[in-house]
Formats: sequence, structure tokens, C-alpha cells
Amino acid sequence: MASNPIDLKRRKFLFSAGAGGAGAVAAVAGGRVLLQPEAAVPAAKIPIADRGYQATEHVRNYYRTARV
Amino acid sequence: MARMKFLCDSERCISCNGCVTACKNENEVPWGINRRRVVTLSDGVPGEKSISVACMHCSDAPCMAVCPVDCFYHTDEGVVLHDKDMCIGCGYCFYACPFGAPQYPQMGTFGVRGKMDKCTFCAGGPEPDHSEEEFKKYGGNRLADGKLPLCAEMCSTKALLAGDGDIVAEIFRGRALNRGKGADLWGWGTAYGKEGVKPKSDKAKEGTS
Amino acid sequence: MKRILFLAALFASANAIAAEAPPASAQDQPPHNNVKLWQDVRSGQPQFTTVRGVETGVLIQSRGETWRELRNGPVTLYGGILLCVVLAAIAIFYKLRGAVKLKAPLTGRKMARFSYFERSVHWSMAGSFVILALSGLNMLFGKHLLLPLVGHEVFSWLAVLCKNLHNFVGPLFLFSIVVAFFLFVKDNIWRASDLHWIRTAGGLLSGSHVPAWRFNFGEKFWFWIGLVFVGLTISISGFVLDFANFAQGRSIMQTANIIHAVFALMFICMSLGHIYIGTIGMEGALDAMRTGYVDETWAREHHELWFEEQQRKTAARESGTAPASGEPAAQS
Amino acid sequence: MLTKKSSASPVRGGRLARVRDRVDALLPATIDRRTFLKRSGLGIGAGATFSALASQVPFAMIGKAEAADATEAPKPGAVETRRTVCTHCSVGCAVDAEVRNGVWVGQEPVFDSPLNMGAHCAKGASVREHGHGEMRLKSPMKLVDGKYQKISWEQALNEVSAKLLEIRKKSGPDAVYWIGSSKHSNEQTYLMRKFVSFWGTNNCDHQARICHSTTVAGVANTWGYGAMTNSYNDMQNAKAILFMGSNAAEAHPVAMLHILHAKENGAKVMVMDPRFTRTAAKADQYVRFRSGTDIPVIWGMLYHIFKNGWEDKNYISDRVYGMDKVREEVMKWTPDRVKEVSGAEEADLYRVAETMAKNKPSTIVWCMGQTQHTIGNAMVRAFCCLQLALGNIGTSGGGANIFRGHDNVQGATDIGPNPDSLPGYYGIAAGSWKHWATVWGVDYDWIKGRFSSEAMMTKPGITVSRWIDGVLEKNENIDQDVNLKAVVYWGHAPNSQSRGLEMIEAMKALETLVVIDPYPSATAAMAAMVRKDGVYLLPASTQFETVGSVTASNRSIQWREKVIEPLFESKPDHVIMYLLAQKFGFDKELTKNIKVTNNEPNIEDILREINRGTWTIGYTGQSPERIKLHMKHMSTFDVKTLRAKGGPCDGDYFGLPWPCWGTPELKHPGTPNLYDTSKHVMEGGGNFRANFGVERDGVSLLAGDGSASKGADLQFGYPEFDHVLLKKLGWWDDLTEDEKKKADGKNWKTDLSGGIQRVVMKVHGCYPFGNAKARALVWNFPDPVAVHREPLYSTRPEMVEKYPTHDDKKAFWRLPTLFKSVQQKNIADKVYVTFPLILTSGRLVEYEGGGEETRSNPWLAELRQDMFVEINPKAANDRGIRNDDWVWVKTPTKAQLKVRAMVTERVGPDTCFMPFHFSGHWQGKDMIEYYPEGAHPLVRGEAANTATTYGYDSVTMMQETKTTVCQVVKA
Repeated sequence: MASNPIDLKRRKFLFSAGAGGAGAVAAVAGGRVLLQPEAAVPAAKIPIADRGYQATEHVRNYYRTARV
Repeated sequence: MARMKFLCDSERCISCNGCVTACKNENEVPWGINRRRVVTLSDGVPGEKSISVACMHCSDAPCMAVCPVDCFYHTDEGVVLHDKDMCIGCGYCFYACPFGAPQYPQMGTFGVRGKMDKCTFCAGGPEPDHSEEEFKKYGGNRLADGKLPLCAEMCSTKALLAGDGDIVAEIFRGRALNRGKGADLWGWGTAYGKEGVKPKSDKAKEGTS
Repeated sequence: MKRILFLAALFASANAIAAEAPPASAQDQPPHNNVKLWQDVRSGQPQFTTVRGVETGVLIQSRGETWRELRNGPVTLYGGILLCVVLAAIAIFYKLRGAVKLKAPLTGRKMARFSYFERSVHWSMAGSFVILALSGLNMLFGKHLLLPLVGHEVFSWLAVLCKNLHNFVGPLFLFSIVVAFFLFVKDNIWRASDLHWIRTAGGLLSGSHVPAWRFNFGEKFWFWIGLVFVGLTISISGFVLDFANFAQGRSIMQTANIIHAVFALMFICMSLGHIYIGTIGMEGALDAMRTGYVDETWAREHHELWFEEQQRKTAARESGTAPASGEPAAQS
Repeated sequence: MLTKKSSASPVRGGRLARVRDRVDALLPATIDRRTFLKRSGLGIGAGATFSALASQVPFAMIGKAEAADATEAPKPGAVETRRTVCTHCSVGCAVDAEVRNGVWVGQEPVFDSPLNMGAHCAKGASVREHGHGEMRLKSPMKLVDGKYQKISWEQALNEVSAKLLEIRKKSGPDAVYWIGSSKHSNEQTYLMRKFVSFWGTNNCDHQARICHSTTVAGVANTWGYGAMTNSYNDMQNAKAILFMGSNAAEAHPVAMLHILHAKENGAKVMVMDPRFTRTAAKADQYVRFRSGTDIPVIWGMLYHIFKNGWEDKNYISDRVYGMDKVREEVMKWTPDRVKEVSGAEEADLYRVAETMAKNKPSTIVWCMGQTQHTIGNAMVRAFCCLQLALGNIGTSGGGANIFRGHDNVQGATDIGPNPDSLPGYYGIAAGSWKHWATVWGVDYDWIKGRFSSEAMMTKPGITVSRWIDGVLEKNENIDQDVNLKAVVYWGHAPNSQSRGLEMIEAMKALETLVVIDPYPSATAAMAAMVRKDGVYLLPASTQFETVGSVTASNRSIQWREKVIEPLFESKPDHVIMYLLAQKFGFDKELTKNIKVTNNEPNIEDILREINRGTWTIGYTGQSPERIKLHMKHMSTFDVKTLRAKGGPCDGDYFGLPWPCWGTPELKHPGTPNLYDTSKHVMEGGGNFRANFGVERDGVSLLAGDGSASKGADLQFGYPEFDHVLLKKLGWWDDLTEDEKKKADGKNWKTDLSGGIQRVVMKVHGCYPFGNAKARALVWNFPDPVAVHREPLYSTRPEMVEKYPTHDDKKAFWRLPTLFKSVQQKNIADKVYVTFPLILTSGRLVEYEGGGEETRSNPWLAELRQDMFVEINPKAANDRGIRNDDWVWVKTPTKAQLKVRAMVTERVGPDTCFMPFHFSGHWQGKDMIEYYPEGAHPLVRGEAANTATTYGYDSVTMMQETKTTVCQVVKA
């Protein structure tokens, strides 16, 4: 997981302290296990995951209404 | 990178509590936890003003500064998030936060102040975006969806603004100019004047942090 | 400057515009300015809100900032320094002075100093104190010292443990303090001999023996200032924080927390002295609290007046007469 | 894994994690929602469900959800977005509902909506909760031995219909009272009127009676139509905005979006109200006056306007009839007299009047503060006169912006169950019945046969505000053969009607009470408190569980898509109507033009039938296709004008605000602002209606020269069009042969071909209903010029002497109605001594109407947990009351309410305010034991109307709730 730079960006905090979190937390086994394959998916194929703010159409639309 | 900010325009806020329920809707926070609230000043007399308040995602966040386990972190956009797995429920962030943002389930019961809960700017938490754990612990993650906090998006009079600090400021500036004569702005300036007018450098720093 | 940043975050952008706004005409229309609004905001007085809870009507509680500055500043810094200084001082003292040794050889004759109950109370007090002190120190310094070493996951686990131990052991500590008070109070009442002890600083420096009753002034100081005053202060302030279910506001909790931290640090420093003198600092002292018995030599050298009194009592008991009604009475 | 929210668990369901999407996506498509929930509920945390599925599905398929969503077509389990409209007030806020596997998992703002631009108040932001509705009535129930028991739909329908038929047989159709709803869709509310007509009575009504009936009557009689003239959006064009008896910030919060925008652009906002409301907080000027003295206040303003010559003289001479008579009355209201009666200062009124006169276009807003009075109709007309004097009606930015209450109260008023009219304000004269009989495709005589007599068929029914008297009044005093024996509450809250103590007696006296509602609990609990049996509860679906159109306050019609399938065992109202019609034996007639599938009458067919028949108010052009197109292309509409620029709806006004004349094919764009002569009729222009003849006492009622709408062939006043006038004008031949056949002998209202409207408008630019003057003098009302009359319960005996109320009426909406005798008795009894405080009521932003639905919503209920009374610090101190104390509010009805005191400056020292949304406590006692199990609202409190007093408007039977008296004592 750590090989994915996008993952790292937001999670570096979590992992900075060493002890790997991913496996350990898998309380909801299904959910966690399922997420493993995602690391293999190239970043381009993940449209919005693990990203913060983006000035999307939705956001621009919101700004427009706030100007009224 | 854009710095996320909230701004409540007290000239527009009508204390309809839309932001409060929008938050509950998006994040399914339980009864007793209010990540956002609306406070009305001078209630019922001329000069009445209302302000919606939640975690402001401070640049120099007091919660972060006092947390004994260091469970807070800033995202790249300046959103203050925390890790509930680490939170020990000590209440220090609640003492430190001027806005009363931190909330605790079952607060008040002996020794078991639960894990702190607060506004996430609809940005979830440290778990993978949209994971079930993230939702359970922190609620929705709209930022990752290319959206903004629902409270601001749904504000009935667009009083509560959220988003890129520069754009939010520009929107507010437009309104202020429209209101004309600086009538309402005068008060804003005075208030900040009393606190010591903030030097431009700080403003700039904040914008980029 | 840093201090106002967080407030500025609230209305940051408004601020920038305010500077540009022409203020003149607005001043002609007082109702249109927001001075009152900002005064109300800054006042910290509760205003109207439909959200229920403690202080939900307060928009900005500024004292948290003071609390933060005190806690993260002087309390952490000077508290830490103080702890280090005390530890260092003790270490240096030990190096220079060494343990207080008995001058005379042991007699082999033991005399009872602490009953089983007294020892139980002491050790429950001591034990809970150690737990509280360590967990408390972890709350204050852990993130600076321990966290970088063990990482977030381990530290968080530890911190949860510490916090819960602290919260639950706290009341136990108070309970043992109260019991200890009633148990030991009568032997801690001021006596004329204490003055002598103070004048000679307990003979620690000179190495000479200063006669004392059951407890010397050092112990009495520890009892009254440490156990009673500081202990109760910590306990009460701790209870304010522990039992958050009486709708106490933040400002009370902030004050309580600072008091709690300051006194706790003081207490820890004092206790270091106590622990030192009760263990490696003085030969035979630990035995008293461990076994409840001390050697007659030890008793004569450190608590001569008490030793003599005990001897008289024993003699009286052996000769069949009742002991004197009580030491204080005998003394007066 | 449970996708349905549970109030017990903090964060279950809701916006589901993407992981869950995939799991859901894998469920067989045939699985129904309930089974799914049930099954998935077993495996909290994905374990059970997932492992069962994992064996069937290769892991590879369970990839990243986003990737899958992006590359593959939506499959079952994917998120679908459905557009609906908030059901909580009349602003018409659009809502995008995100649905997965039939579960409403997300709510998104619709920034494209020109009405609300994504904005919501507390209620709108929480509508998703209604898609879960744990506290709803879940199955039909029946009261047995004082406890509600679950029964099947079959049993419920059989028993209900048998009881009602038995009553019909025994006592005639007028013995059953049908209370419809302003929360029904247009189609349901229309079907309800038709349903009640086929049952054979005019005894039906809905919320508009106690909401804006005085407005509708007053305004329609002044200038033509009983509706908001402009729109929320159009208020952005106003230069001055006056609120009186309206608290938009709490009752219509999203309207404030437009209003504050206007304010920021320089409009002056003024609020005149006995209470300093949240709206007042946003005003530039606030004037407090004594509740119930609106007419002196308005006349006091007009006094300054006339005195200073600020009135629009040309406008008055061309477009207003009888303003001289108004002037006579107004000039009697000198400032000192106004001050004596209302307490409003001369300087304040002068300033408001000047602001209104010098900042044109200026608009006014009023709501229930104006309407719910014994002289509500007159107050409303006084406001009309103010706006007519200023020439503000028929201009963009001006107008009378009358904010309606419920989401579809406008639609229900237009085409719903009104006791005095068939859909479209056609009235109930024989001709009206014949018109609708033709549209419905049934024989007029058959309908007549359903009624007990022809006389009853044309006699307005009892109003919802008075049904209790229809039960309790002595038989010889009522104007129908029998007393009411059964009441059907079909989407109405009992606690919104006054005189709760007597309502309980009426409920006790009924033979049968049927409640059809998603949240019938207030009615159910009240009934169970006094009865052992004879009550049936039928679970209706909310508007999120069906489709249909809804008319916002600005007359725009929007389409709601079905968000979720009906929850629990509930059924949509029109399905229940059809099922009951089957039992009553008129289902065939009811759905003659309407396709029925699985007992569900087709909503679109119903709307088309409405389109075919409602010519009077132009509900004819809004075909389902056009409305849906608008919903889809919201972004093309301009926020300020509501007009589409380009796109498939080019030129249309959003929601085709009625009147949208002619057939859909005529493509009339709708009318954004009524009576606006600056626009061509085919562009939404218009003028005042010629509805009251062409002359009176030798004075022409037609408009002056040059005051016709832009581009009209007739640039002067003209009467309404019929086949005769068309022929006289030589326009008859503009009709097609087919149209001629249908239009002959008809007028613009009854010509089902739409030819008359087409020719008059499209070819000649004229307005179908003629061009006349507005009436400042409404000669057919008790007070042709509005005069002040004190409320029946007044704290000012000397004022009562000077301004006494009307004389009692013997038969008024079938009931004797008291005015003077009550007022005089109160003076004789010195009620003003025992009850020295004025009691008024109003809305809270968190709740709506009777509040059962919103008080069952935890997100809202948490914010308002106690019923309270607002009391001024002075009044409180005099009584030793402190903030948050429990107090008793006592009224002359001998009712006493135990509520919290809210000590506040919002009200003056002589006034108390209570919100009317609470119920569930009865004079100090929690009624929880009387509720059907699991269907009690989370928050309960005293209903304000348990304690309200007698008093009804002299025209519409509107209840008086805004000015009565009370005493408050510490509990």
C-alpha cells in the first residue's frame, strides 16, 4: 500500500510511526481485505479516491450559488 | 495548494439550523453529538446576529497542540483531522478549543468520555477514502468526492461558506462591496482592530499553510 | 501573533476586506456596525442556541488559549526542568553524601514501627501514586519523549491504558489519602523537638542525629504539605476533570487542569525526596515500611524520643502498669 | 451492512462505504428492498453477507468501486440520483436523492434549481431521514379496547368502507367529513376532490382553510386570483420589502436567500410584527404593534402616503376601482388614533410608508400573522389597497408576495378538496358541476344522484376549522340534515386547529374516525385518549415514495420522482383513494380517463385530466412532459427572472407558473408575475381580471385606456371572452373548424378545445379573463372597505367598545357562527382581567405544521426538545417566572398547558408567543401510552391549540389563533 504515492499523501501520518496499520485494523475483514487489490490499480484509474479538495464542476457550481 | 476554510457571514445567517441537520444527514452523527451549532447573539433585540460554528480547522490548531497522543494532523488543504483509534478521550482538545468543537459521546459519565468527535470538513479520517471504517468513525468524505462540506453547500442563505480560502474570501468581498458603505464591514474591522490588526504576513502565511 | 491565528481562521477573509472598507459613513450609523456583536462574541457569555449541552451557547471561549499556553509552556517546560533538577540534585547528593548509615551496629532486636494496616494503607497510597504519577507524566511528556521512540500505535495503546488507569486509580488514591490522614495524624502533630530538627535541617548535612518522636519534621512536612495539602488539591482538581458530569464549564476544567498539573509535578518532586530517603538514602528505612519492624539501633538513631517512649511503654507493660494515656498528653 | 439507518446506532448505513456498494451490487437484482435489509441486517460488518457472496464471485470482480462505476454501466446496486422536492414549505427546494438498492443513502443539494440553488433549512437538509422513518405508522391499525392493534389492509379497507357506507346509508353522504391535505401532490389532491364529489358531498377541506383562506378570498376578490403575485426570486428585484405577519426566516428560510440578496443590493427590509422575529433581525426597520391591529397600522401608513401625495395617481385611476372609499376610511386613521389602537409610533409608520413609497418597486409579504384573524379577509385587503395605492401590483419587484405554508398548499387550494369549489375555483354551481362532469367523462345526473339533494350539491360544505361543531352543534342549528358522524383525517394534523378541548369531545362523539397519514399519531393519540374503538389508522406513503407534481408558492409546478418504494406497509394516497373507491363502487367513474395499474391510478393521466379541465387558472399548459423537461434542465433558468435562456425550455418560466394558458401545444411560458402589463400575454404578461361585471353604480369596472398588456389588440379595458364576444369582435374565424364546434356556446373557462384562449392570446394578444380594474372596494364582503374590529378575546375593553366585531351569523358554511355575543360575554365576564396577556402563535424553523413528521425526525427533534412559551422579562418578573421554568399557560377555554418559559425580549410585555408544532402532551400529561406502538414522535409537548379560543373569519371561517388571551403562572 505504501508504494502508492497517493495513499501515502494522506496516510503518511498514520504510518510515519512505524507499526503497520493496515493489516492490524482489519476489524471488518471483508472491507479491509477487499481493499488490498486497489494498490495494484494505477493511479490514473482511481478518479477521486484518496484525494482532497479539487475544484470540480460540483464545487464550482457551489461557488456560483454563493455569489448570488 | 488551496487552503480550506469556513466563513460564516453573520449578515446572512438566519439561524435556520440547516447546517446542523445537513451535518447529521451527511455524517450520521448520533443524538447528543453536534459537530456544528448555530449561536444567536443579542437574541430577540435589534442587533441580533447569528453565527454558525464548528471546528474551524485552525492553522495553529490548539487541539493539535495540546493533544497528549498527537492524534491530530493537518491535511494538505489545512483540514484538521484526527485519528479516533489513537484518541484517548482525555478532553484536552475540548479545553483548548475556543469554538467548542470537540464533542464526546456519553460525555459526563465517569471516566468514560468516549473518543472525541468533531467536524472533519467532510473529509473523513485517516482510513482509506470511502472505506466503511472511515464512514463509521468520521462520517462522509465529500472532499474526496470533489465536493465540499454539506453544511455549507446546503446553507439556506449561503451565509456559511466553505472551500478554498481565497475563493471564499473573494465571495465575501463581493458581498461586502455590494452591501455598500462598509456599514457592516466597519464592525468587522473594529473587532479585529481590537484584537490587534492582523499583519499581512500572517494572512499570507495562513493562505499558504 | 501566533495566538490570534486560530481566531483569525474564523473570519480570516473578512478581516482582509475590513481593511479596505471605508469606515467613515458606517460610523454615522451606529446600529449598522458590529461592535456589539464582536464584544458579545469575545465575552464568552452564553448566548442563544438550540443545541443542547454544556456551554453550547458560547461562541468563543478564549481562556482555552491561556490554558494551552500555560500547559504547553511553563507547566511542561519548567515542570520538566524541575523534575530533571530534582533528580539530578538527588543523584548528586547521593554521590556526595551517600546513604545515611547507622552508626551503631544492629542490635538484632526488632521493634514494631508500622502495623499491617498502616503499611497496607501506605502501599496502596504509594502504589496508586506511582501509577498516577507515571500515567500523568505520560500525559504531559509522553508525546515528546515516548512517542518518538515507540511510534503512534504503541504509544496510543499505552496512552489509553494510562488515561484509564489514571481516571480509575485517582479515586482510590484519594481514598487512601483520607484513611492515611486519620491513621497518622496524631503522630504528625507539631512538637517542640521539631524546631530543633528544622534548625539543624534534620542533621542531613551535618550527619548528626536529631532526636525525633515517631515522625520527624521531614516526615511531618511530607504529611501535612505533601499528603494533606498537595494530595487533596490534586485529588479535588482531578475529580473536577474526572467527573465531567456536573456540567462544569471549560474554564473550571482549565483551571483545575493547571492546578492539577502544577501540584502533581510538585508532589512528584517531593515524593522523589521521600522515596530517596525511604530507600537508598537511608539505611534501614525501607525495612520499616516493608516489614513493619525496625532495629532498635535504627530507632534510637533516627527517632530517639519515640524509641525512648516505646522503651518506657514496653517497660511499663512488662511491669504491669498501663501505658501513659498518649504521647501528646505526655508531651504537653 | 444494514443500509437502513437506525436511531439506536450512531453511524450505520447512510452514505455507504464504497466497499458496500460492491457488495450490494452483487445481490441478485430480484431481491426486494425489505428482504435485502433483513438479510443484510443479519450480517453486520459485511461478514455474513459477504462470505456468502464471495464464494460465487471471483475476487477480481470486486475491484475499486470508483473504477467500476466509471467504466461500467450502472447496475443494480449502483447509486441512482432521483430529483424530488422538499415537502416542508412552499419554497419548493429541489433535492437530489441518492438511492442504492431502494435505500435512500444520500442527499445532495441541487445547485441548478433556480428556486433554492441547493440551499436548505433545517427541515430541507434532513428530508432523507423521512426515507427511513422509524417512528412512522407501519401497518393499518384499529383501536380495540383503547389499544391500537395491527390489522391487514384487506380488513382495514373492508371495515372502513363498511362503516362509512353504513353511515352514508343511514345518515346520507353529508354525515362524513373528509379532511384532505396540502401535502398531497396536485394529482392526489385533485383526485381527492373528485373522490369526495363522487361520494356525494361538499364536506371536505384541507389546510388552506386555516392557512391562507382569507388571503385567497381577499386577494381574489380584489384583483382576480388568490395567489402570490410574484415569486421568491422576483423579490431580488425589489427596492423595499415589507414583512407583516410573516416570519420568513423561520417559516420560509430559503426565501431569505433571495431577500437578503435584494437587501445587499440596496433594498430596504422592514418588519412589522408583534414579535421581534428572526426576520426582524435582518430588517433595517422594525415596528412592533399590538397583535390584531394590522388594519390601523396599514391605514396609518396609507394616511401618510395619501397625505404626502405619494400614491400612484395614474395607476389608481386606470387600474383601481373604489380607492376613494378607501381614502375616506384611511383619513380617519390619524397618527394618534393609530398609536392608541396599535401602539405603533407615528414616526415609525411614516418612515415605513416613505420607504415603501420612495423605493419602488416595493413589495409586501404576509403570512398567517395576517390571515388567522376574525377579520383576516379585511386585513388582507387593506394590504392589497396599500400596494394598489403605490401601483406596485403587476410589476417585477413589487406585488403581494404571500408565502404559502405547506409544500403544496397552493396546488391543493387551486385544485384540491375545497368545500366551496371544484378544482380550479370553478365554484359549485350547476354549471361548474357540468363542466367537470364533462371533463371527468361522467354523467352530471349520476353525480347529482350521489348527493343527498341538488341543494346540498351547490351548498358549500363545513370547513375543517369547524368540523368539531358539525359534530357537536345541536342538529336544528346546522344547515344540513344530519350532524357529522364520521371524519376522515387524510393528511392533516388535529393540533393545528383551534379549540383542542372541544375537538376531544367531538372525537368522542363520532361514530368512526379514520386517519390516513404517514404519521397519524397526534390524531391517533387524542382519539385513543377518549375512545375505546371506532378508530382506524391507515399508513400513507410520503411524497418521496410516489411521483407527482407540486405547486410552489410562486405558482411554479415541479415534478417529484419516486425516491424509494413505499416504506413498511404504507400505500400512496391515490392508491388508497382508488381502493376505497372500489369498495364504494365508483372506481370506474373515478378513473374513467385514467389508467390503473396494480390499483394505482396513473399520476400522469391524472395530470393530463387536470390539464384538460382547469382553464380558469391556466393549469392547462403544464403537461407532465413539459414539467419533467424543466426539472431536467433547471440550470438553464435564470435565478432572477426564472426564465430559461436557450436550451430545450427556451423562453419558459421555471415550473410554468400558472396561469400557463392554453393547451401544452400552445407553449405558453407561464406567468412569473401576475397582472404585469409590461409584457405580452404570450410572454407571461397580464392585467387585472374582469370577474365582477363591467360596471357598478354607473362606474366602469373595466381598466382605463392604455392599461392593457403589451401588444394587446384591445388597448383598453375589456370583459372576459366568450363565444359571443369573439363573434362580435370578428375573431371567431380565427378558430379552427374543430375548435369552433367545441367552443360554440362556451367561454374561455369552459371551452375544452382551448381555441378561445389560443385565439385571444396568440392571435390578438389579449387576456382571456378580460382587463378590468382591481377592486379596492369589495362590495360583496361584510366590510367592503376594511375596517378595524377587535378580536373576540381582547385585552383592551375600551377598544372593543370602539371597534366591535361583526354580528353573529346564523348559517355560515352550514354552521351558526358567533361574533358579537362571544365578544360581549367576554367583556361582561371581564376576561381581560383574568387573562391579561395576548397569546399569539407561530412557526419554528425545525418543525412544520402539526409537527408529527418533523418531531419524529431525530435530526430535527434534538434541536427542539421542549414546548415553550415566550414571555417578556417584565411579564415574567411580575409573575416570578425565570427562564426555563415550567409554567402553566391558561386560557379562557379552561385549558392549561404545562410548558417551559422562555423569557425573552422577542415579545413585548403584553404578548406571549407559542409555537404550534407540538402535540403529545395533554394539559400536563404525556400521552405516550395512547400512541400506536412504535409510532410516537421523539419529541412531545403541549399543543398550543389545545388552549386556543373560539373565533372565525367572517368570510372564510379561518380560525383566530393569532390574537387570543392567556395568563401564565409558575408551575
